[in-house]
Parts: sequence; structure tokens; C-alpha cells
Amino acid sequence: MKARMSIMALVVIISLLLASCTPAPTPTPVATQAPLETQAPTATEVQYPPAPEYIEIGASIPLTGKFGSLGSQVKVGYDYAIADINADGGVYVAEYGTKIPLRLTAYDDESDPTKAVSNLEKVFTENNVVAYLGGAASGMHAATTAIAEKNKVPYLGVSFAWWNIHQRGYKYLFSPFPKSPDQARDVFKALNELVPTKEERPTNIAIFQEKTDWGNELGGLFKADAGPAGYTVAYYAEYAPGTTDFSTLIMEAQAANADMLLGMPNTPDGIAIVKQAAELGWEPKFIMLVRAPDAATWGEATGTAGDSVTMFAGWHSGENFDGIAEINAKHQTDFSRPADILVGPAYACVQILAAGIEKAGTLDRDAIRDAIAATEMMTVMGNVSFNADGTGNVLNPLVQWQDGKMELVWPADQKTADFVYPIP
Amino acid sequence: MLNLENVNIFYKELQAIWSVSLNVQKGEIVALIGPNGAGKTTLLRVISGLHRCASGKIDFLGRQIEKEAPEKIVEYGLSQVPEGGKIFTGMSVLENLELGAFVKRARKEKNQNLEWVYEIFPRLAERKSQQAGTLSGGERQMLAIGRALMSKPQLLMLDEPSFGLAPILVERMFETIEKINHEGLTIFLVEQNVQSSLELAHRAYLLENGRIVGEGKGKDLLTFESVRSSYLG
Amino acid sequence: MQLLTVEKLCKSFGGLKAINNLDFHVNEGEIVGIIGPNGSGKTTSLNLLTGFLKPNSGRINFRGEEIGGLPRHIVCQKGIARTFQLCKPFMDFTAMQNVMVARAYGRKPSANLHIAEKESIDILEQVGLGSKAGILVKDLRVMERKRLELARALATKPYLLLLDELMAGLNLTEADEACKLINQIRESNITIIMVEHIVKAVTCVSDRIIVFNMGEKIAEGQPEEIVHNPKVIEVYLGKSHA
Amino acid sequence: MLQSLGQNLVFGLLVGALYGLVALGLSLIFGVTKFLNVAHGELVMFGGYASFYAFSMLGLDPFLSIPLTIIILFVLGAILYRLVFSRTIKLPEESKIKNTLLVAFGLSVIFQNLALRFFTADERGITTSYFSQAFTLGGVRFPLPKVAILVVTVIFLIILQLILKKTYTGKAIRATTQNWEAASLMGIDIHKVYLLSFAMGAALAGVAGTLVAVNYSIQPSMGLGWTMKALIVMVLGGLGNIPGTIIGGLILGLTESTTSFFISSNYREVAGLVLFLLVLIFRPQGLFGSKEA
Amino acid sequence: MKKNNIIKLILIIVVVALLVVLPLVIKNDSTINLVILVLLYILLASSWNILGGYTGQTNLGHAAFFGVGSLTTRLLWVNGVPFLLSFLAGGVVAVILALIIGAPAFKLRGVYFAIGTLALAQMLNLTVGNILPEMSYNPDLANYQLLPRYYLFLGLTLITILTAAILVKSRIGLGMMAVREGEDAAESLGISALKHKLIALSISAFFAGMAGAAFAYYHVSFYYYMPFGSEWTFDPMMMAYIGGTGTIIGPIIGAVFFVLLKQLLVWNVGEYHLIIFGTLFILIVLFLPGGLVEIWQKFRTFLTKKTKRRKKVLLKATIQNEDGIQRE
Repeated sequence: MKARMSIMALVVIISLLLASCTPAPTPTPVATQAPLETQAPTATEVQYPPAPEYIEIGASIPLTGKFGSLGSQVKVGYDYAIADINADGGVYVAEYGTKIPLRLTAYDDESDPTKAVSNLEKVFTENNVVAYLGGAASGMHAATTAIAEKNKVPYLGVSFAWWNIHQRGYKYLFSPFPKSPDQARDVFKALNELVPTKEERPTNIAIFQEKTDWGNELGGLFKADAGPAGYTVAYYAEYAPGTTDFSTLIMEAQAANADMLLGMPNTPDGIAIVKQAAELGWEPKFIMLVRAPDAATWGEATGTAGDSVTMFAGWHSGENFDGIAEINAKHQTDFSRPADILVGPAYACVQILAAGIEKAGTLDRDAIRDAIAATEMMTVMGNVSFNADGTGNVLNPLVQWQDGKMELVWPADQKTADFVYPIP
Repeated sequence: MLNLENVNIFYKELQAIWSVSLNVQKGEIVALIGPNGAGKTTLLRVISGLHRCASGKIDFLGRQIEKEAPEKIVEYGLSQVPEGGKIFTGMSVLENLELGAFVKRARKEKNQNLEWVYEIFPRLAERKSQQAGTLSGGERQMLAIGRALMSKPQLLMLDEPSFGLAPILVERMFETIEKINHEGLTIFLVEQNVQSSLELAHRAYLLENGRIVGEGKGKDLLTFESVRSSYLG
Repeated sequence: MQLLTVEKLCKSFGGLKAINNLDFHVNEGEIVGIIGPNGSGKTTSLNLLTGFLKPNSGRINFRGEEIGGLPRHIVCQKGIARTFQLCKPFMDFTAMQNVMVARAYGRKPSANLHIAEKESIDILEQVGLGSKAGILVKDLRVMERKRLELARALATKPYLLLLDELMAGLNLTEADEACKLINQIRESNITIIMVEHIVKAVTCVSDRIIVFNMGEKIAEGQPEEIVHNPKVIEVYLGKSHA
Repeated sequence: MLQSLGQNLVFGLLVGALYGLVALGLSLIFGVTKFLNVAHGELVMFGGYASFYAFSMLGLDPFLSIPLTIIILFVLGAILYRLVFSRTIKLPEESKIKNTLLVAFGLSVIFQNLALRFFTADERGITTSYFSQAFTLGGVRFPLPKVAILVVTVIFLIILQLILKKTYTGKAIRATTQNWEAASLMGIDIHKVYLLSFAMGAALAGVAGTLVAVNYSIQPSMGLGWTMKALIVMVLGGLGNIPGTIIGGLILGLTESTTSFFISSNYREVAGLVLFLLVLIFRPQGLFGSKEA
Repeated sequence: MKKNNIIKLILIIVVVALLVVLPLVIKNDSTINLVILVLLYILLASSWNILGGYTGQTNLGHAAFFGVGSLTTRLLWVNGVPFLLSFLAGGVVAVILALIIGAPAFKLRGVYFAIGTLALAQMLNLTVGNILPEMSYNPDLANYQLLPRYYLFLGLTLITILTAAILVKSRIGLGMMAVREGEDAAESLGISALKHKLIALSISAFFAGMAGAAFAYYHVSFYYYMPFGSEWTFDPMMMAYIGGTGTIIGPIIGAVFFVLLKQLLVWNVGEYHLIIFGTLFILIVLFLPGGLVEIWQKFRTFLTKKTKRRKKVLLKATIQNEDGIQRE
């Protein structure tokens, strides 16, 4: 009997092997590597190698789990951009002398970094992707960028402000998104510009630092930049992500006479913070939560408690760059609202990638990587160029929730509404 | 009133009762005696619908009940006082009694029945608000019987009412049973206490190893050698 | 020679005194029957002897050693084996595996499973289950399960074997077989205590019978004496019989 | 400092009442049926969404929509029992607990993903116009939504106790819990009792969900966290002990809030778990359970 | 019996040989990654099975041992301790944890044991998250190679299965199963239930810890608290139940089935895959309490019954025939 059981086991294992050998249901094009000995194009007749059917791009995006609401926005941005580019025939690749459409293979990682890592491995080996697009949230990027580096695949990611990850010497990582140092610097700069009278400004800062590596970084930067800008850190506290009760932190901030709150909570934590602050009667003049109000449902979920909360979104649908109007129109049809804040940066990623491929003129990953590194172009998020560490030089707009809507309030040349201060 | 015909009962694959037939007539006290493990409790469980019999017929007041759910059988007027009483220890005495009148038929006459039960067991009236778990062994048994009476049954089945009681209490218990019977209730009694139960019963059956091995008028059976041998050898 | 001596043993549950000042002893090579009606404390005393319960007070001396309150597996390793009133075989095991467990762990265990297996077959043969060694317990009949329970207890190589209502539920022929089996076991120098509800069940084999009622010893003696002891008859059949 | 501690304790108690309410349904179900329904957190989630949609689409105040939530979850509970859990009712206790644990685990996977499909991964929450109103007593603030937790919990505890103590149905439930065999000898249809208790437990989860949506936020993957809390509270209070469950919740709430006050808010959850493990080791029947139960 | 054993041995050798040459033949990283995932889950499910299946203690805190193993190995390795040493330390520390919590944990029975172990893993998860919130990176990313990691997993899995197979044939294994079948009876036969549970827990924890160690070596980047997550308990447990607890082959079949089915569903039904998966799982628990192994056994008994019946029918037919002939 046991022998037969082993036969069954064998059958199962063989079927496993077969299953893993068979390609994924979507037929994978045989992606020919770019031949290195590219012929110099002669003016008259050029013999191009057969072009691949698609330019394969891979991504792992948290569509479910705690970063699900961020990931869904990012996905929309990618999809819009790829659709737009493909509507035009795709990206011109000189090596093949033709336009090739982009194809994105994106898997949901359930906000689990381990799954994200295996997703990226999967698209790398199965789809032979030429580039990765990132998911959402710093903690997720922290895991996935290492895979890009390991596989030597250019990686473009937004929705993460973690600066330190760029200091690991990764060559393939690019992020056209405001980073922690920008955010820490700009929060005080914006505040000083928006509230010109010094006496009206808040003075005592409470910082609620999420106990994650990015939280640690940004919290420290807030603290360091506050003094020179003329502010005092009256209260600084760490909390573990997923905390549901912030009453102790809020009461201690209150006791320290803090009149301004800086933090980087994820969405559920952020909702809890503003609700509980209101319940406990803490009324800071200014609140900036870098990440939580990203969620499109923030206004609905927090009502008046979440009103006037500000954040650095990286982008806003009210910006006046080329292409935004079209994105908004499309988003309006699909979701009955202008584009969410992560749609633009995600869209820009694809723009940058397409430009990089076109400039490289080949599908060789290293060539694309070099082309992206040299980016200097207009995108839907304005002018983008990259520093040596892969961080982007991008606009860092300050966004504020007003009456259940997100408004751009700083810098002045882009603003869609006036800054509301102090919080009523 | 109650009629069992060729009832066979299995526990898993093991047969516990072999082709048992017996009957209880209206107004009677019938005793079922036999040593431990003879299958008496199993038989009662099957009559009450807690366990299914493999084959055979059980007829109560003209109804086939061998396939009925326990709650239906109570509704028809057949109540059982299970072995050890199985009172609801976490509830008060009164609540226990009220639960006895759970079936719709009895709910209407709840207060009337309650008085009747208090009359039979004045002790329960004294302790009505006490937690049932704090009662003594004898009181528990009274409560169990009282609870069964609350459903105003036509036939009352008692599974070892003398279990764990001091001799004086056993005597009183049997007196009470007789009294209840005099008030018109038919009684089917399962006992190990041979002497008292046979003196009380009009008729009796002797069950051994899942089979009926003797039957007769209560006092006749008392002198029946098989009873003696069944216990003492 | 006294193998087991119980002195002033007491055990109560809550307020209920299940065993009250119990004294008795068992000699080597004897078969002692313990009888009594339901709730008289037979099984409780058996549980006290085998470590399933801890006595409140009193002494249990076995082969010159105090064993009251020892963990039950230690009691077994010291040489007291028991069966359960409701058989507790390992249901997903074969008959052989059941016995092997006992042989591999009891007193003087055979650490080598091959040896244990061989010895187990012998024991199964001894109780008449030789042909059922490879059969799952699920598929055994009641009497066979009882035999298996016995085999398992024997496989622990006990000095003293405690049988809890082995005879209950057996018909006449089966009971006869059981008696034969017990006599046979006695021949291999194992002392036996039989706990039974029915007097008849122990008279055929016992050298001595102890009668319990309400947690106390009410009578002790030869089987014939016990059957005619008025106290015993009263306990079982009521006063008028006595 | 002292005032701050007072505020902390009050919040601990108010939040603890919510823990108690979340655990109440689980405890009721476990006590009567011995089902370990680890999909309880998902029922809480459904309750939250029910009142969220009642609020955002019908404009119904969350506290007024509680009856609606109860009905929806009651029906859902009854369906779940009939379709899934009733199939395990005849198993012996140990394997019943194990099997229902596994089944419920599968259910929670299904529920989470259904919620994801129908409600999206977005965070939702209910913020009423009066949410930030509070009254102050001795310098300690009592915000209305948090006070509402306590009020609602007490109301439902009383309702549940009244049902259990005063009605025939409730007595039938208690009787079945204590001894199902004797209960069926009383003429009680125990399957009906099981169905009813399961549905009632689900309805209580729904009420808790409303309070979670009002005080925190809801999203499809929120279930496990609340199930964990409910399990802890249930054991703290003694399995199946109804008032004990609420007290267990209060104790957990207080432990968490004092931990954040005296040690660090990072360890508030850990402290709850440590307390739980200590209770398990030294008083496995729970703080208020009796040994027999 | 003997012939069966030979067939069995040949089969095992073939399977092992196939797995050994697999990465040499299929040079596709994602296939190797998938097989590694299967091996990891076989490791976890088989190790869970030693306590959960063979000794009958429903342990919901398996992730604690997995996590502690990965934490130890990764920390030591990242901080420069030689790999082999840090690798073994993972298993050792898991056993130490098992011994510390074993005695108090086994005071608990049934549901209390299950919830208690669940709480323990959750507690470690949160604490580790508090103390080590940082992402852990592979210290030597440039030289990352998949092949040695594959063989590490393969070797470890084989050792685990072999250990389990030897264990259940041994005296201790017999004792463990006896404890599962009935603690009272087992103790009355001289078995110390506590001792056997502790042994089972330690072995189970050791292999879970080693799985964690291999995980730490395999993964490029992860958060230290992640391997403590409850999914590392529930998934392997589900696999063991799907395959059949208390058997050697069960967790293996379960893990293969689980991972493959999930992948197939992801490919074919996309967003609904977990809903279908959950439904299938519930159906298996409700209607196949013995797991997939039981299907096989049922099928076998069905077959034998059928052949027996056929033989009987044949026999009857012959007799009738003979009758017929006689009548003629």
C-alpha cells in the first residue's frame, strides 16, 4: 500500500516539475537578447533583427493588504501610461528599427515583502523583463530593490520617500519621488513661506515616529531640521506600525504643549491618530502626515478630523504640466474623480522608462539603466533628472485636505487652493 | 402505552441490545433491572431518541417514535430522568424546573405544574432560588424528577433514581415514585437496586448482556433465581 | 508475603468522601476481588493505586516502597498494570502495535522494537489474539478488545495486575473464557486485583474478596463467605434478602 | 501626570469594553457549540462595512443602523451555521474545536478576498458630525464615540443577559451549554439552539464592527487582529462566561493602556499577550472561569 | 511486502535523483525558486506534523520556531559569523526556545494549548518588530547564487523526512503516537506523556528552526519579524491537513498540492484564487478528514472490495453453471 502511495507522490512531483516547466498561460515571447555587435546603420539599407513582440516590464504591486490602497493607485498610473504609449505603437527601439509595445506583467504581493520578492524573481525568469516598476510604500521597496540589484534590472519606483536605501550603492534603482531630506527641509520652508508672520507659526512640534527604518530616517530628519528653521521639538515618540490606540502619545504631546504634528503613519494608523486627537481635544495648528492621507478614501473616512491635514504627495492632479489633463479625464471616467496622487508619479515612471529605452536604442538592461540615469525630461510630474544615488530631482508639492478634497497649496505657482491655517 | 418490538441497538459496530421486546401499560410501574453494563441505560436513550436503534419498532401511544427527535418524543408525553439526574448545575432550582416545562404543551400549565411538583417535593420549594449545583445528592435527584414532571408526561422513565443515595433517601425516593404513580402517572423504572424496585414495581424485566432473560410480576421476580444469580452467582 | 499494603487511604472530591480510611492488603500470588455497588469507590481506589489520582492521606506500599501519588507512568514501571473499565485501546493502531507500546515502555522494557514485536506476538498468543495481530483495533469485537486490553497490561510485565470490570458485558461463555485466562495469568506469577460490580464475576477465580460500600470496606473473606454475608446481600439486593 | 494617568485608564476601560464586545460573540458561540470560529474578526469586518455603507449611502447614523447590522449578520451567521458549521456538530469536542478552527480559517480567507472584491482595499471609516464632542469630568475627557462603546457594550450585555436569563429561548441556550443531552430530554431542539447561538454571536460581532468603524477604520484584512484580541479576551474571561468576557476585555484594555503609559506604547500589545500567557499558565480556566467549565 | 519495499525504495531514489539533477537540467530560476518554495513548505509541514500529527498537539505557534531560526542565522551571518555555524545555530536556538516554553505550554490542553502557542508566536512577532524594525539585506548580494541554496533546501528536506520516517518507526515514535491516541492509556503503560511531547516539540522546533535558517540564507531581503507571522504556522498546518496528518507522505503531498494549486489558481482565475482556494480547503476539512491520503486509501478499499465482489460473483456464476449443466 505504501508503495502505491509513493507512486502517487512521484506522480505529483513529476506533475509539479511539468507544471513549472510549462510557461505561464500568457504566451511568453522569446525575448531575444540584443545582439551586441550592432551594425552601424547605413543610410540606405539596414538589416534589422526580428523585433520581439513586446517590451516586457515586470512589477509586484500591493493590491491587497495594508498598502493595497496605495498600490491600486500606482497600478492605475502604470496602466494609463502603457496604454497611452502603446496607442502610439509603443516605444521606438533603434536596434530593431521599429516601435515595440510595452507589456507589464504585474502580480499582487498582498503587501507582503516576501511575496513581492518572489513575484519579481518570477517575472524576471519567466518574462525576461527589461525593467521593473516598483510597488508602493518604502517598506516594500526596501525588499524589492535588492532583487533588482541582484538581477541587474533597472528599477523605477514611486510612493517611497526612503532616502537611505539609495545610499546602499545600488546602481539600478531610480525613484522620481521626493525623498525624506526634501520632505523634512520643505515642511519648514513651506510653513515659513505660507505663514509669513513668525508669531502666527506653530512653535512646538510633536513627532510621532513609526518604528520602521523609513520612519526612523524621516523622524530624525524632522528633528534635525526643526531647530535651524526656528522650531522646537517638544515631543518625540516612536510607535509600532499597526498600533490602534494613540491616546497615550496624543496626551503626552498635549502635555508638552505641542501645536504642530509631524508623522508618517500608514493609512489606518493615520486615521486613528487624527480621530483620537480630535476626541482628546488636541488641536494642533498644523498637521503633516506624510503617507496616510495618500488614500483616496481619507476624506470620507476621517470626516472633519482629517480636514486640513497636509502631506507631501509627490504629485497632485491640479499641477499644470502637459498630459495631466488627459490623465484626469480618463480617471474621471473610470473612477469619477480626478487622478489620485500616486497615479501621476507612476505614470511618470513609465514615461521615463520609455524615454530611457528609446534613448538606449536597445533592450539591453545596462544600456537602459545608463539612459535612465542620464534622464533630463519633462513628465507629468514636471522636470525630472536623477542624482548619482538614483534619487530624483522633482517638484515636492504640499497638499492639503480641504472639505474632503485634496488641494495643492504649495509651491505658490502650482497651487489650486489657499492654505488653510491654522486648522479651524 | 409503550411497546418495544425486537429492538436491536449498536454502538459503532458493537451490538449492545439484542432483539428486546417489552411493554408498559397505562398506570403501571414497570421495572427494568439488571447488573452494570447490561444495556439498561442504552435502551432508555434509544426510547428517548438520543440514540438510534438499528432495527425494531418503538411505539408510544400509537405513534412510531423510533425515528423521532428527542424533543418531539418529550412533546408526545414521554419524559426521562437521566442517570445521575443531569440537572443544570449552573442554574437555579426554579430555572431547572421551568426548563422542564419547555415543551409547548406544558408551558401553559407551568404554574399549576410547579405547585404540583412543590407539593411532591416541598424541599424544592424551599430551595427554589438556590443554584442547583449546590444541592445535595438527594435534592439533585428530586430536582431531576421534578423537572421531568414539569413537562406533564404520560410516561415517566427513571434511570437509576437511587444512584448514590443514602439508604434512607432511597427508601423515600421509592415512596415518592409510588406516590406519583398513584396520581396516575405511568412509570418505567431502570434500577440496580433490586429489592426496592421489585417491591415497588407491578411488573419487571431482567436484562442481562443486552437480552431480556426474565420477566414477571415484580414480587415474583424477586424470588426468581436468575435475579439472584445475575448479581451474586 | 504482602505485595501491596494500603493503610488509612482517604480521597475526597469536593465535599464527597469517595474513599474513607481504607485498609487492605494483597499477598503475592493472590487473586483478590474487589466488589461493590455503583459509586462505592472501587474505581477510585484503583485510580489511587495506579497514580491516576493523588490520595489526600494514607499510605500505599508496594514491594516495600511508598507509591501513593507517584506519576502514573512511574507506577507502571514499578510493576503495577491496569485495564480500564471502558477499554481505552489506541484506536488507530493494530492489535500488535498496541501491545508493542506496552512492551517497549512498561517494566523491563525492550528498547529494541524487533524484540518487542516478537514478545508482543507471544503475549497476543497467550490471550488468544495471535491471529489478530495485524488487525486495526477499530475492527475488533468487544471481547477481543478486552483481551487486547489485558494483553497490553501483561506486556508491561507487571507484578500486580488491576482489572477494572473486565467481566462487565460478557455473556456466560465469554465470562468462562475470561476466568480461564485469568487463571492462566496467575500461573505466570502475577498477582491480580479484580474490580467488579457483580459478585458472580469474581467468585470463580478469587482467593479472597473485599466488599466496598460508600467508600469503605464492609466485608472481606473467601468467596463462599462473601456470597452469604448478610451485609453484602443487603447492599446488593436489599434488607429482606439478608 | 496624575490627570494624564486618569485619562489613560479611562481610555483603557472604554477601549477594553470594545474588546469585550468583540469577544462576546465568540465566547457565546464557543460556550454553546464549542466552535472555535477564528473567522470572527471577519464577521466584525462585515458589521463594520454594513454600517459604513448604511452611513455613506443611506446617510444612516451608525448607532441607528445597528439593528440593520444585527439583522444582516444574524442571517449571515445562520447561513454559515447551516452551510458549514453544522457539519461538525456531531464530532467529539476536541476534534470539533480543531475542525472548526480549520474551517473558520478557510472562511476567513474567503471573506477577506470577497471583501476585497466588493469593498476594495481602501481604508474606510465612519466619522459622524458629533464625533469630536466630549464631556470632561475631573479633567478627564470622555469623547462621545468612546463613551458610546461602553454604553453599547453594556446595553448588549444586558440584552444578552436578559435573553439568557429571562426568556425560554435563552434558558434553552444555557441548558444546552451545560448538558445538551439533558436539554434535549427537556424537549429542546438543540440544533435550533446551536443555530440561534451562532447567529446571535455573529450579530454581536456585527455590533462590534459598527463600533470599530466609528472609532478606528475598517478594511478587508482587519479580521485577524480582532480575532486575536477576541481569543485572548475569551480565555481571560473564562471560556463561555458572558460577564467574564466583558471584564476580561476591560482588563486587557487597562493592561494595554497602563503599559503604554508606564513602559512604551510599542509594547502595549505584547503586554496583553504576556498577561494572557501568564493567565493561561497559572489559571488555565481563565480569570473568571470555574474549573468544571 | 518485500517486493513493495523494493518498489518503494526505487521510487524514492528516482524522485531524489530527479530533484538532484533538476537544476542542472532546467536552468530556469523561477522553476528552481518554485521548487525551493515547495521544499520550504514540505520542511515546515513535515516538522509541524511531528508534533501536530504524530503526537496530537495542535501547535499554532510553529512560526515562532521558524522565525527564531531565521533571526538567529541571519543575525549571526550578517555579523560575520561563519555561515555553517550560524546556520546550525538557527536550529539549536529553536530547540532552546522549545525547551523553555515546552513545560509550561504542555500544562495546557486542547484549545488552550492551541491559542497559547498562537499568542506566543504573536508576542515574538511584535517584540522582534519592535527591537529590529530594520530590513535585513543580504551581505553579499553581488555573489548571490541560487544553486547552493537549492541544494541546501533539498538536503534539509531530505534529512527532515528521513528523520521523521526513522522517528515514527522507533520506540520514541511509537510512544509519541500512543500519547496521541490516548494519554491516559499511554501513561498507564509506562509512557511519560510530557517527556514524549517535549521530545516531539524539540524535534519539530529543530527542523522548523533549520527551515528558518535556510530561509535566512535564501532570502535577499526581509524584515526580521516577518518569519514570525502567523501565516508561517497556518499555511504548513493547512498543508499537513490537506495531505493527511500523522503520515510521512501527507505533508509532502499537501505542500506540493497547496503550492501548485495556489499557483495554478493565480494563473488561471487571478483575483478570485484565494476564494476558490479557501472553499476547496473547507471542503477537504469537512469531507476528507484524513486528507488526500485518505482518498487514496478509500480508492484502494473500494478497488479491493470490488475485486472481491467480482470474485464472489464469478464463484456464484460457476456454481450456477454447474447446476445448469447438471439439470441439462
